[in-house]
Amino acid sequence: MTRLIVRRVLWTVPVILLVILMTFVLMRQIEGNPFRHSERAIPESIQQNLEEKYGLDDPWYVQYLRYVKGVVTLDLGPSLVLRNRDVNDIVREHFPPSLELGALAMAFALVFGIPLGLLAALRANKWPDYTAMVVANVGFAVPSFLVATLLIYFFAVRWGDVFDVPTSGWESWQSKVLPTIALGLGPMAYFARLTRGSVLETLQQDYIRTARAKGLRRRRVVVVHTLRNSLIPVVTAAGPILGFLITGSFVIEQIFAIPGIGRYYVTAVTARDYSVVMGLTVLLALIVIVANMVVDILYGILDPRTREAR
Amino acid sequence: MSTTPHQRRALLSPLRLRRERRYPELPNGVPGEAGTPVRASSLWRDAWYRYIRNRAAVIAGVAFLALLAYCLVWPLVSPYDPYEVDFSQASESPSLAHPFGTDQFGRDLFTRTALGGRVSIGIGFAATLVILSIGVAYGAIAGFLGGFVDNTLMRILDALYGLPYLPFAIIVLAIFGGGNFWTMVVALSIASWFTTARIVRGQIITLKENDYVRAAHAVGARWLRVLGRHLLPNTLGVLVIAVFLELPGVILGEAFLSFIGLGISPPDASWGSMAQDGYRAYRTSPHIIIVPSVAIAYLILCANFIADGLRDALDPRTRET
Amino acid sequence: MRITTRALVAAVVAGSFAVLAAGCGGGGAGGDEGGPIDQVITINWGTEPPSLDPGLATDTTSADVLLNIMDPLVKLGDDLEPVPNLAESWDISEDGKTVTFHLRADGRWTSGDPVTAHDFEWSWKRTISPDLAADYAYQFFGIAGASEYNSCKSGCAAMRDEVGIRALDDSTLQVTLTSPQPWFVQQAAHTSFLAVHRPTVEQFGDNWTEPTNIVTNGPFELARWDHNSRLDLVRWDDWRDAGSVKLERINGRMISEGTTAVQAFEAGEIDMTAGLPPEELPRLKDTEAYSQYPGLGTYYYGFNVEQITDVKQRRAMSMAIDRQSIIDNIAQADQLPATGFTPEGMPGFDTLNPDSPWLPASGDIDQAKELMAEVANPKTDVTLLINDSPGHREIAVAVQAMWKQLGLDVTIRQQEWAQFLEFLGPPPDASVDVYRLGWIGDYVDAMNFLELWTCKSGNNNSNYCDPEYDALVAEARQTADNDDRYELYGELEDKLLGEDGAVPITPIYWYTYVQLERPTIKDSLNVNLLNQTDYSKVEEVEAG
Amino acid sequence: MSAPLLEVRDLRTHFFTREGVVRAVDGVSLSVDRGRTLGLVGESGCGKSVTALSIIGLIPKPPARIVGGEVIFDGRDLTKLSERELEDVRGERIAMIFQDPMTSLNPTLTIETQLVETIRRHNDVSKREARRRGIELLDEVGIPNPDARIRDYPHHLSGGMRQRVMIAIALSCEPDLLIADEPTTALDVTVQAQVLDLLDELRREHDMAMIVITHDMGVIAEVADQVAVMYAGQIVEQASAVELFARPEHPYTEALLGALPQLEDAASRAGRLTAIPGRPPSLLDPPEGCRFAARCPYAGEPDGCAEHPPELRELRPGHLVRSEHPASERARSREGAPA
Repeated sequence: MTRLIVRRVLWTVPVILLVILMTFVLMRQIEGNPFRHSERAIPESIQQNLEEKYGLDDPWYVQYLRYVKGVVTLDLGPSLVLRNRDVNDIVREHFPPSLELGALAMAFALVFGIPLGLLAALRANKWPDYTAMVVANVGFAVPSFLVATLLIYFFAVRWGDVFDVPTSGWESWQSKVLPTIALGLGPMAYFARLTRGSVLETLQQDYIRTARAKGLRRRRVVVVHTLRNSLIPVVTAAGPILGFLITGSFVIEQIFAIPGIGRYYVTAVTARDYSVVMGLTVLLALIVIVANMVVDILYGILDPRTREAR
Repeated sequence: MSTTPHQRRALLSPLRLRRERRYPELPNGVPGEAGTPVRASSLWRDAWYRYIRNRAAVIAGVAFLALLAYCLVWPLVSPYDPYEVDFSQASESPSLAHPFGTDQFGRDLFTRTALGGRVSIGIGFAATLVILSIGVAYGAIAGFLGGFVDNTLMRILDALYGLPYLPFAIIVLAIFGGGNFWTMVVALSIASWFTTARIVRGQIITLKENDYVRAAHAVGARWLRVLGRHLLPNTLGVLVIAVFLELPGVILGEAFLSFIGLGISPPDASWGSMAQDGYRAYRTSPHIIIVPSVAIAYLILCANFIADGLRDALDPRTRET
Repeated sequence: MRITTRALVAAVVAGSFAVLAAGCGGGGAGGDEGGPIDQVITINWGTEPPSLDPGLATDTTSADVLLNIMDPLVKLGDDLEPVPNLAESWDISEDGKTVTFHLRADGRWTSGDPVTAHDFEWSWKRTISPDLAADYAYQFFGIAGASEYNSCKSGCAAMRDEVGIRALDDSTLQVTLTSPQPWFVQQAAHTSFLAVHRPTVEQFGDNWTEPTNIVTNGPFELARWDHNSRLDLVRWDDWRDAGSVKLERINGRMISEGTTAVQAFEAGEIDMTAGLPPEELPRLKDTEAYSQYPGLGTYYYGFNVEQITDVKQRRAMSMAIDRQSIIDNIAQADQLPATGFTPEGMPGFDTLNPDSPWLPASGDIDQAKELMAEVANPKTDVTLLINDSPGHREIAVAVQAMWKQLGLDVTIRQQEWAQFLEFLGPPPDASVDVYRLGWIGDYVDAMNFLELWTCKSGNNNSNYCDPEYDALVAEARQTADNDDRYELYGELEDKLLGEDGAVPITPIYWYTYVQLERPTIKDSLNVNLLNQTDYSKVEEVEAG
Repeated sequence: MSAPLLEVRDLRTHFFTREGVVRAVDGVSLSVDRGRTLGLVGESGCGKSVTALSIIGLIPKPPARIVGGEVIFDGRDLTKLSERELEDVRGERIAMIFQDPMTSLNPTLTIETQLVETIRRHNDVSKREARRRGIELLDEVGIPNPDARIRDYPHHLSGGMRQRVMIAIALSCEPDLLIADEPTTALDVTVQAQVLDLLDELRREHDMAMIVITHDMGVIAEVADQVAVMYAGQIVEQASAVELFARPEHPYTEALLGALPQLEDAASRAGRLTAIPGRPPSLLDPPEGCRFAARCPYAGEPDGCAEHPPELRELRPGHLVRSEHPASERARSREGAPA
């Protein structure tokens, strides 16, 4: 297990370099000027001053090495667009809300999705199953921007006095309710379906029959024998979803005016803020790698067979 | 080998909804199990029979074909010009003349939804096919060459597995300066093939160990022939399922990108860009956002149930029992 | 803390029907519980201000904040004329090339230091310096020696001393210009011309604008700045004229999505917001909260004259556009259909406006078709370049349909902003036939608009180049007398859009600014033509 | 004669599927005396496992349902018990072990957990005590080094060892009846005999009754006192093992025995039962008459087998058969009318 983790950590290094290179190459293909934000032209001399200041006049390999060095030394450099800010500042300020939103949405998805799926599986092909699966399928299929829009309209605007949730922002706990639901509904539906399928499959396993033949109480059969084994595919799917929730929530962040990293990423790409895009992409890759590692560890805990196999 | 088999299974089973239970030593005559009189039919015919027994999958399949027919045929016969601007009819609610209402320009949404569907579904399938092609190539190379190459390629995938594709899609769209059909396809597939590559590679490895492949190899068949004759055809089932599993993600991705304004250029529209149009007007004309959103949901539901049906019909593990 | 309940109580106490009629809460967040009017309002800045460093700020959001936390030399009056502020008076030399500001003695920094002419000299030269690499250094290029210093490679220190900005003593600031620039005093109202606190900047470097570090000298202080989320201002009670400032606190949110902002307003979370989506305007127009201000800006389509070479085709295309329909059905904010390039409200407008025959408000499709028929080799496949922000797409679709009637097959090419700017040039990419742009005044003189179309202008994206036009612009620059200059501007407008004009552009409409304002503050709010709000004059009052 | 420990009367378990009703168990009656072993034999799909699962109420519901009959165990009809009452019977009074030890143990839990939970479910003992008993049991079923092995996960053990663990779990509460469903089928040939010996030995030591379900006549010969032969959801012949092997009556039993290789020859095992030509009928829509008629070499027009299902009748005391053509009658008729 420890060896596995060490190996994964070591593999992180070339992969991060690869991600930096990938992003660097991609970003260099983009036309556009990070210093020109409006239709107003920038005089040649000023453009030169700016390029010199940020080293954009250096050869590409010098710039690449500078980025790599920046990542290694955890100093991602200054933003080209927000003139008084470092990428580190931006990450520090915008990452926590995204992380929190992603974590809340994930928690919402798991806390509601797994029981819903379990309920559906244990009452397979009866009305609780059908109800749960209608909820899950609709939740999965309806785009989150519509969900967000409807939630805001009904709960914050139309019945705002009753529900006491604000339309936007990320400060009070009330303000976090609607974004969490809007973002978490899709994954919740996904987990519900995943859990249902997985539980149904586990229930057919011979060892479940054994457990029942031993006279174990139904609760124990479900909780200890069925659920635990059924969670393995759920955990496997949870890693990438967490990555997606933390980084891919730009639509939700936009609609709810949440100062998060996803919303900022789009702005940075649009504004050609190379250093910010680079920094955020690396951060994103790191999150995914860490999430995958956590999944592997959880996986090892849930399934002892994989523990020694590696 | 780390986590592959289970993760592979997780990827294939999330949407598993209706699957016949495997009965303990099944009595003769229980459908689809040992003891059923052997039909001398091919894998695909067998799969077809399994598929049409799945009511939800059949309904979804029919619904999907109906959607395709609507998108392809309706714009040809529609009485309305989908591009003609007529402000006197702007933002009308659904009525008999305009079942889905009209948009801000007075264009018939029933016709434009069909056009948008062509674009969305087209982008969806094209991107899915690109994803599968890259994934198959990568996975096949890794699974087939094995050893050091496999190890390196897979460690990279292990790390990138689950990397959200949308940020890269945004960069790609910025490179192209905006969206049109093909730039959307590239954007949506550039960082989405990791999962497929893993599935294919796992499938190839499993099949490589199979007796008949070994046998074919033992009697001196060349690898290329083994690959073409045995491995890929057997992976095909998994890939067909993967098409419908990938499709919802791609369709939603297209919708999100369009929603933040990186969609395809007007006057063409996709469902995502139509939803973006509708979002800002939702208070006065809610139908403009609801129509394309529901269309997206409809397509995703169809794809899900079709994927479920296909998997139950084609999943080799079901077949083995 | 939620405000709805208390605000409703407050509204009832004040006997106000309006708040209830608006169907939402009201009043501001925060403040004391006592009176019905707490002088605390919550506004929407729209976006994160990219920089609160006057030397580096280039955008309207930063300007909105800066103009309320800093003390400019002059402010702009109702007719955009310069009004004394920190400078109690100024002299302009006979030749118009030297401007001398006389500063008040009671200007103070929040650190306690007095605000002096030396602060301005240092600040302006800092902005001009190549080290800072400020985008808006060019705002100073009308000052003698400024552009030389900005592009210096060596001997910069000496060149710095050559720049025509000099503090003669603590209260006298002398500026030497390269030419007479009658608009210079107005220009000094721009954020680039604010002073910064030298010791603070030197101590904290790039981070001097953070709330814990910043030293300001205006009516409000920066109380809180959570990036991309909140920026709050509080009244600075030691400001030289603090007694006249009514508002105690301005809580500022940053909601960039218009739909979200409208929802927040209707839910009573904010008291004021701009950036309303045009689609919402028909519904909002009837509410009491809706207000609308004329703006000093022009929304226009530009032709690439090297692609659409025949002036008749350009005139035909210009005439085919039904501006009023675009305003009524798409833009929806009662913008004015443009009759020239320089917008209404600009000093001298009556003299300079060409009342262009090529810009009929509701279009003239018949005459446009006639003109089109005369075109020898019309370019019928037209590429229209727009950027992908909301609003432009809709107008482009409408124009596309209008031009279709001329037999033109228009392809709309939508690009995201930075890429779009690359394609615009100048010179514009050869694939671009028509593009959309807008121009909003930096300072209050038609020169700011008309100099765009000189041959070497960095904003001339039309490939239009007429030496006579350039000569007229040069002449206007040297003309200190307003009336004479306005005549020259009229000639320039004619060259563009007059009877014999080259029509390198076809203006669509002149901007208006629309926003939602809580009726309790509406009457005292004022947004000037440059879209600036002076919160030191805003007061929360009972709704009428 | 005392009442049998278990008596199954006319048990009918049907599967209600979309295609129709599958009569997996269609009127099975059998009984097991205390301390004795009943062998239940038949080819795959004949319903013998479903019979066993019906007894302890583990059939998959839906689609299966017991539609008729009684399962009298120690004086109580198990089909009438609630799920909770059944849970008390299972494991404690009736234990069951399954065919595939590789899949019958939960792969994610240690042997200890799976043993201890069973012991503590039915006995009020401390964890420590349960663990001690668990180790004893492992020792008893012949697992070497039991205090170390108990901490292992199933995948650490070989198939034979796992089946021993299954047996240990089954024995943990000293059941009165042990149902062993194909207990040796999935094991290596060399291990099969050991496991069978172990089962038989333990049965004697613990004075249990046992139902051994198998398709392997060799297994029956080794352990069974009584034998019931099942075909297509019904019992076709029942007798003591000695009697059955000496004088099989039903043509199907004859065929089974005829196909029995002389020696324990694993290689031919797979082909053993299919040596009878034809296939068993679908239970979805079983033939009205004798279910074996289609494969019966003696069935002919005049006997009416195709129309009238034969009843289970007692040819000799303790020897029941369901056929119009039992061997002894055939012999008599051959004597009467030589060919």
